[in-house]
Amino acid sequence: MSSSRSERVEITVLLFAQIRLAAGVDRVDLSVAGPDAPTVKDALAALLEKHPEIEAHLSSSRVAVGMDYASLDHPVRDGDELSLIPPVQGG
Amino acid sequence: MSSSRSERVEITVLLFAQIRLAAGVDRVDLSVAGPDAPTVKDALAALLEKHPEIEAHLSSSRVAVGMDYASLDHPVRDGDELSLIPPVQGG
Amino acid sequence: MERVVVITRGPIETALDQTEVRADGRDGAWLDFYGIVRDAEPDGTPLRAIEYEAHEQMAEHQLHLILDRIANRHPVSRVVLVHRIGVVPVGEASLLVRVLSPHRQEALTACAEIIDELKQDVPIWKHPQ
Amino acid sequence: MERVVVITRGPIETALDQTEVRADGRDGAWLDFYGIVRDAEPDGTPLRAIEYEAHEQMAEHQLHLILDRIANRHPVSRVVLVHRIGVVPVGEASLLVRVLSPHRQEALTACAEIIDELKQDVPIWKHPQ
Repeated sequence: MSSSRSERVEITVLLFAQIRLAAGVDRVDLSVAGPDAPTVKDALAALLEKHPEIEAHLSSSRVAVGMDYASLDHPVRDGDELSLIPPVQGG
Repeated sequence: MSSSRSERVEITVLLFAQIRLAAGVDRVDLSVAGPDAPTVKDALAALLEKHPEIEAHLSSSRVAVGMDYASLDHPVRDGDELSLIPPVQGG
Repeated sequence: MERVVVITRGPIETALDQTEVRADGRDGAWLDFYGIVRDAEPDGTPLRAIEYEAHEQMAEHQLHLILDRIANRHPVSRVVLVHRIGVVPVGEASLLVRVLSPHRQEALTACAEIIDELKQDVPIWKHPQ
Repeated sequence: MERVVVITRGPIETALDQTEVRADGRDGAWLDFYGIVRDAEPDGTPLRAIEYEAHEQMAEHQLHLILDRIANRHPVSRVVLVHRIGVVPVGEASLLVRVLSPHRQEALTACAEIIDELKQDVPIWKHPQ
């Protein structure tokens, strides 16, 4: 374990629409660690641990890091603001 | 010739755009006879006889009888108003 | 399909002011297309205006035939079609096509088809100035 | 391509009044698309209004990304994009897409693509009321 590049970052996740309503909050502060440098995937795991009630929404949602959509392997850095984006309905 | 169903009709042809400018008039009264009941084709022949200067425009033009486009074999009847429609450019 | 067809010698806006069109509760799309006189011909020749000549009565009839076909093809609620004729200065509108429909796709498609067919069949001609 | 992107809690018309857009001499097409709140959901449930929730900052950013792509694909001169959020009553507009371009085809195509991509990527959600 001493060779692991694991690190711990503090991030915020913004929740919207049905996910916000299911969780009852619109933002969640998280401390995230990964086996390697932590990624969006690790952030979602930490979020689910704190808010298991949103699990059903995750498969249909995308994640943004800052203002851009990001993939599950996108790194998250200390202070990042993530957003969980369920299917959008603008127009 | 006594068995011919030839008849003679009085019609008006309205001219527009480049055809009107070439002919120098915007309407032509014509007396049209055909070998059979007279048709748009016979009307155009009578028009060309009176205004040979518009011949170059005929191949690209359509004819309307009243307010509807008509084919060359469409009958023309006494009192009909025809229009010679060069390529249109509305919009 | 409700429809208003106007051929006018004044500004399009003046004709529109006399045309009460309102969306009803099922209309989710309102599309206005204005055709505007450009300042040059395709070959670059500068323009001050275009004078539009029309066979007015036939043009109005042909516009109605186009809208008959549109009504058969697309679930559109309302169309307003205004074509200005006479001298139209550069920068002013010669054409308005307004389409109201439940959804956006049919409004956009109907608008495109109305203009395409107008340019095919409606006896109106341009004299560049 | 000039562009104006506005996310507003007031009527679209108020935002437009503050947005000076004029056709320049090369613009032959001016297209306004309004998306209007319908009086019922697709399943027939009557509506009084829709409340739009947004991730405002990200929505604005995503709208700009869409317009970046549009500018690369189509010769369009100007786009105005206004999305209203908060409570929008039935019959009022939640969206305006205004496109000015030299010719009609690119205005119609750009408008359709802007709306399609907006409905794909822009973080705005509906709460029927």
